[in-house]
Amino acid sequence: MSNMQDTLTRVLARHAGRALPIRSTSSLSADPSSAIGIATIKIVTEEQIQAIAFGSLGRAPNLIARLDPIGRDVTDLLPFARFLIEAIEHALEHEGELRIWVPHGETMAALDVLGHRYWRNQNASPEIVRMGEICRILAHEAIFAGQQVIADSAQLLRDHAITGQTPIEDGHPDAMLAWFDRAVTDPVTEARQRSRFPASGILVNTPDRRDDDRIEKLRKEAKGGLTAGRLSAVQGEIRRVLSAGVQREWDLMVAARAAFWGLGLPTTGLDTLIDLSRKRLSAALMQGHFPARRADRVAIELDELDSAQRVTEQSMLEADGAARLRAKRAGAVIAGHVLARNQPKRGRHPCSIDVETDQTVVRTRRDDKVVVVGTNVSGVVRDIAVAPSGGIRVRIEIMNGVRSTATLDAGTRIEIMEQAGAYVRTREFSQAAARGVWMFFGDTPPALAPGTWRRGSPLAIARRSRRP
Amino acid sequence: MNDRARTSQDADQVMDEAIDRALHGDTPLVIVNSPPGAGKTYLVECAAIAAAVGAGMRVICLTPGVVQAYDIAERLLAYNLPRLELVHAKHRETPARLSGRLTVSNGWGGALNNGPGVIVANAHVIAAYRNQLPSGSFDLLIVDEAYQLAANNFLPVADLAPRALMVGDPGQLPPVTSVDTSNFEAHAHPVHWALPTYLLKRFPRTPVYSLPSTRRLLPDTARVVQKAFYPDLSFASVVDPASRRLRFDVSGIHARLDPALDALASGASIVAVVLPGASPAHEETDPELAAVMAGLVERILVRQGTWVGTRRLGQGDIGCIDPNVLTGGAVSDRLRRAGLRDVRVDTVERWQGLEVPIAIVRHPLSRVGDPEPFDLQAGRWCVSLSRHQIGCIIVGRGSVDDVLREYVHPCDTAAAGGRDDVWSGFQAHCSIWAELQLRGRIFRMGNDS
Amino acid sequence: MMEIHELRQEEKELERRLAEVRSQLSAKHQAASGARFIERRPLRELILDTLGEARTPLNSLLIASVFKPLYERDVPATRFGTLSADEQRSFDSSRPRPVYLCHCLTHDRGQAMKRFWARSDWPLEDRIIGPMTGRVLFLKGAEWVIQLASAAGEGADADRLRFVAADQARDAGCQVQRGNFPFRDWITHIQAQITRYSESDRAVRVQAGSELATRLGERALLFGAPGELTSIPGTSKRWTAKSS
Amino acid sequence: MSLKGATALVRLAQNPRCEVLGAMVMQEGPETRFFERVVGTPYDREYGERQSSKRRGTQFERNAYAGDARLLREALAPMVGLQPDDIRVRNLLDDYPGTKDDARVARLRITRRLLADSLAGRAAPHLIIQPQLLVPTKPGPRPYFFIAPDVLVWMQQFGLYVPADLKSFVVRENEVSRADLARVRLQLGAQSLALMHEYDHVSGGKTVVPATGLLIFSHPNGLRPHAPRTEDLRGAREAVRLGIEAFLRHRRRIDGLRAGAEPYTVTTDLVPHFEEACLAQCVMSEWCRSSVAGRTRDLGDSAGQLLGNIELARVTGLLLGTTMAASDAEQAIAAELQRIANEYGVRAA
Repeated sequence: MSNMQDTLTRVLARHAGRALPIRSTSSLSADPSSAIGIATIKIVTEEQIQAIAFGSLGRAPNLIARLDPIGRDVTDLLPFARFLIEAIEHALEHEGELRIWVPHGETMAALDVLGHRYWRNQNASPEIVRMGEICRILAHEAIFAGQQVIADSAQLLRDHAITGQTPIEDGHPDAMLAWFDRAVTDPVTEARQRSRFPASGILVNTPDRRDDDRIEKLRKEAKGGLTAGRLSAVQGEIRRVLSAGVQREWDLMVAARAAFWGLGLPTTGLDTLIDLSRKRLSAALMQGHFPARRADRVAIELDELDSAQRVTEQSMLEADGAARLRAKRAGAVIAGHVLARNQPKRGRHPCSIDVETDQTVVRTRRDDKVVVVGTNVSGVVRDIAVAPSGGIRVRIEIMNGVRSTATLDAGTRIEIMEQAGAYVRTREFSQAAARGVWMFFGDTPPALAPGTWRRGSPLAIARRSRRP
Repeated sequence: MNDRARTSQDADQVMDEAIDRALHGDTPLVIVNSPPGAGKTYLVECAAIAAAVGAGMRVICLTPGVVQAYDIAERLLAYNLPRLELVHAKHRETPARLSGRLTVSNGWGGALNNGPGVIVANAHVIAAYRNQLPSGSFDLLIVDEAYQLAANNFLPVADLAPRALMVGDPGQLPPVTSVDTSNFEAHAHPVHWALPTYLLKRFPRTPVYSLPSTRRLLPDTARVVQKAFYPDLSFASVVDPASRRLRFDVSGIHARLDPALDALASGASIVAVVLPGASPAHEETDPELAAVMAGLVERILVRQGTWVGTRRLGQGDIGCIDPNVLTGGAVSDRLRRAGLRDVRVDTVERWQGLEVPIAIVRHPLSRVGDPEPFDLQAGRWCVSLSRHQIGCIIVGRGSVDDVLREYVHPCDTAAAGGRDDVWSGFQAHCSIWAELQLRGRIFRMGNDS
Repeated sequence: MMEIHELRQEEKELERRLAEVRSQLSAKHQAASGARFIERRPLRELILDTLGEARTPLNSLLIASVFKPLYERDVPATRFGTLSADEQRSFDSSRPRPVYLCHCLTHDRGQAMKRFWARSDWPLEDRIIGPMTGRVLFLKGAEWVIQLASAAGEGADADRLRFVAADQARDAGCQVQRGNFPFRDWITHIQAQITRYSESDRAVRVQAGSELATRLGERALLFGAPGELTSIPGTSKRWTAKSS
Repeated sequence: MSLKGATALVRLAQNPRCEVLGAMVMQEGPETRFFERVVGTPYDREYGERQSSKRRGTQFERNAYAGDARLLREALAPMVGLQPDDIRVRNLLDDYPGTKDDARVARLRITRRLLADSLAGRAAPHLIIQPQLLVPTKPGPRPYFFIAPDVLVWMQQFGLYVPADLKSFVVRENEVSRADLARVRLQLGAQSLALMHEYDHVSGGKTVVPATGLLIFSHPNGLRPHAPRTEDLRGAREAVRLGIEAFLRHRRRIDGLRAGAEPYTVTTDLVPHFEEACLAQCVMSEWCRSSVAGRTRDLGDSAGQLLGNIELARVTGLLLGTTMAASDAEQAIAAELQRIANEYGVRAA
């Protein structure tokens, strides 16, 4: 979306007093029945989780308020660990089907840090270690474009709708929600009011509500020698403040999820992404998490990220007319009509079609692989020329779908876009690692036996070899 | 011997030494850094010939993209080689300029690489057939345009030969990646980096040769480009300005466009034409600016621009470089309507590695609002300003001055531990613009457009 | 050479024993007369005694951290500042004291390192800070605290002392596991590090000591040479942020 | 928290055009006090560092400096080019503890001496902990800013010291939020600029200080330093320099207006420069925002730049057809607005 379109849509949203959807389809598939939610409260900068809300959606969450989140004793996390392990086992039994809703990206960051702390911790119980590993796997999955496991409710709202406030204000999920709430008559004022309190997985700490500083003080007090009565009062107060804080985060997530589904965007055309996401997750859960450290692992991860990106873009363009319209303006999609079908034997190879478009900008080049949107037809661009009409004429050799006459017949209006190359070179990179290629895996370059030094000027040799 | 001749001789000496070391030295890797138009491909040709013909080696020349492979193959056709083979992907068709002139294989074929000779291919296709190619299948591996090849794309083929020669231009666009790589920026293996950059980080003592001269850019341009984009690579032009003179047989009458063209004819190899104000915010393109770019092409042709002693300039001798597909589209559209369909209009990425007598370049800062990292990237601007053999005309908006004056660097444009290329780009922009202003090379158009 | 080495070993062992005895004494002393007696003793005396027991200059942060378990006394950081000023006043007064609390001095200019405390009755070279002395003093301080902890009996204060010792051991790079106090291993590790630096460090201090003794007066040798004037903002007129 | 030292320079560098910010920097005392005196109501949003993060920051520094900075020596050994055991450390808080100006001046004196020793080839520490530097802005009120990097690290690559800052926030791989990165780089930029000044002071302008600094983040496991990140500070140092120049301009104007009164008294006569980013970092943002109320800039920087900060009513007038387009641009905007309105089912009238 261009800056100008973004701006004008904001003007319109301000005028309409509500958020406006900017996509015609959802980038997230429908929730499976097993969908769960997680919300956290961390200690600022510490990143240590001090409260967690978790559970199935549509029910009250289970809450854990941690009295000593910095301490080594993590038995208080066991209920969460067991819940997570159970959810993962269910996913493994159902081909990786898993959907975890979180209020925002900060929750995933906090879970990832939790993972870092316990996934290799030999002093922790096996359940806590497994929890740590699962957290790392989930956080890793969340970085893939188009992934269908983690539903970051704030990000989903930002990706699918625009409000009548500044983009930076859209960063505050609660403020953004004011633009989705029909009951709010003045979303501008309401959003600014809501933004007083953070909505990023931390406690409120405004002059009128210093929850964070209070917890800090109470924890200090609890460490000193208190009478049993006073100690339990202090601990009760800590639990109360933390529970209220994490419940607020949970409620935020539930409201954002409702607002997102409330947009009523169709969830079709996401099968490839669902499949990719499930495969990645199942593989990681079964094989374990291995952060990319060696060159080959980094290369594989880059390929995985890149192919996820390509497949996601293709799926989005195929599914979303509004996005296709924008891509057409930039030449990434060619919309035109079939001028002629060159196919000596109907329904057989060889087959090529000439497509003419009135677009003046097309990005595809000779020998690019392309697909016809909404069909199984794919081919290779063989020629691009200026049409007498002033538009552009593209010749495509059809590789797949030569029988789709309905698509290939002259006069048919079609849309063409580049085919996503989504190949991950796992084998190539792993084999290179096995061979221990020195440039990437060695510490020093091998010394070679010098050949005959200066056996005449290479340039002179080349000159002599030039054809007359 | 004058300075030009001396620099040229130095360049030959550097090439000889670099190739000799790559072919016969005791180090498995040699890197050659080259400024624009320094004869990279010539060096690659000579290395391949010297290895195959002089040393009886099996050579493979790898390029980042297939088009570059076609270009090298075509250049090598000019030599007597025991064997010259081209490998490209299964779905590709051989370009007419190569068809029937050499052995072409769609994918790897068993009959290839038999005895001394040269195979040319792009890195991806060879990687796909790596299982059919044991380590050491070749004696020498040459990588052309090595700075455009990301290290990860080289990983599968890195041990095809015991010796490697990598040639590239460190000042141009880095390899394109569609994903966020900030997490790998401070990694021990940033394999998304340009291949030589990655290898030099790992093995800083790798022998690096620098070509000292450009055979494409005139001294006038070379000075400006070297200062702005190559602080660590000193080079000079060996071009005799007399051999690159531009003459217009029809004198100028167009008060707004012709003065810039006349400046080119008088020996200024890089000038700017500036429209007043800023690009229209409400449009995705800048029609006025597109009209000026197309207008300049027309004027060059109408005024019968001639490369003195070489030829009258035709449509193929003029190229339009636009960083943005959309705005470039507006220029193509104008040109098409003017019946100038053979003038190439393309993005900077696609112009990389090419040259053209006259380049007409849209200034990337002719935009509304604060500049984006994309607009400021040094490599992109460097490529734009180093394609021309005779003259470069930058077309921009008056708002460029404001953008450069008002710019507040956000300091968040590089990942933690990364080099701030956006800042380098901003400095390069300032340097180029200041230089043009200083030399009176900026031709400002009035408001009557 | 062997003989010197053996003598050093013996000296170390005796020091360790002495520290043990002293700490047992102070523990018994507390048990007998209660903390209130110590509470009544002026801070300067307690610090002088502590330095006497440690036989090495101590950093005020370390002193504060051991005073809580040893004497049940919190010493705020600012208190050390006033202590220094009091000590200098008393030196300037007409009634001299047999021993003063003083600061360590930098080896090159003899200026006070205010956080490092020493006794005036120690040889000058023992109060000088050379380029590596900071590390040596940290290690010696850590060794002393660990010795104290190893000799301490039971009870809350002894526990606290053990935790302070564990912190010191961790800071010195020893392996520290929760609830585990391998004092001997820690001390061996730390002594090995001290040996690494002590000879060259001592040479620098002895050399600096003899030079400073000729350059500085008695007062400066205890509380540091006066610092020269500093120009604020201190820029030369030609300086602009653009320069260099 | 008042706008002092590097914090003030960072803020000026981020929004050099804001005169209100200039007045806040000139004014002694906390920003919230400034807000309250200008606006007349208490500041009701979160402000300043939380106790929890202060505690963490202090603990991180304590861990890093403990044992003669053992963890720092280990982390920085590759930059210094020595084994951790051979690295010399000097913690200036041991020389002269305290945060008052006399302590700062004393540490400044020692820092200058150590820089001179290092340049003269005398044995100087490789790590100077808690050094003191300054950036002059004399003559005038606030004639200098005290700048205190956490550490000065002697880097073998340059044979000079560069500033290093400890940041206790957790970094897992290399993910640091863009806002945090910008802020900490500008802090380092201010420190590098101050170091330039001090080197200039001791070497008479002969030393070229590299635009490089080191960031030391916290490891996810425990408060241990992560591998230091070497930061390219060319842009940050220039941004801070421009911020200082802007401050000098603002100071001249404010001094001219206030005639000896406190800077806050002339705030209403000053020109604010409201940007989206202000909402995330300045106590005066909502007050300054009133200067663009009802205008396109109220919808963000991009809106202001693209639509020229005209009145929102005019833009919606174009949509509703109640305002006649005065230019081709407005005509195009009206058409596009109506197209989007139809697309999203927003009733134009």
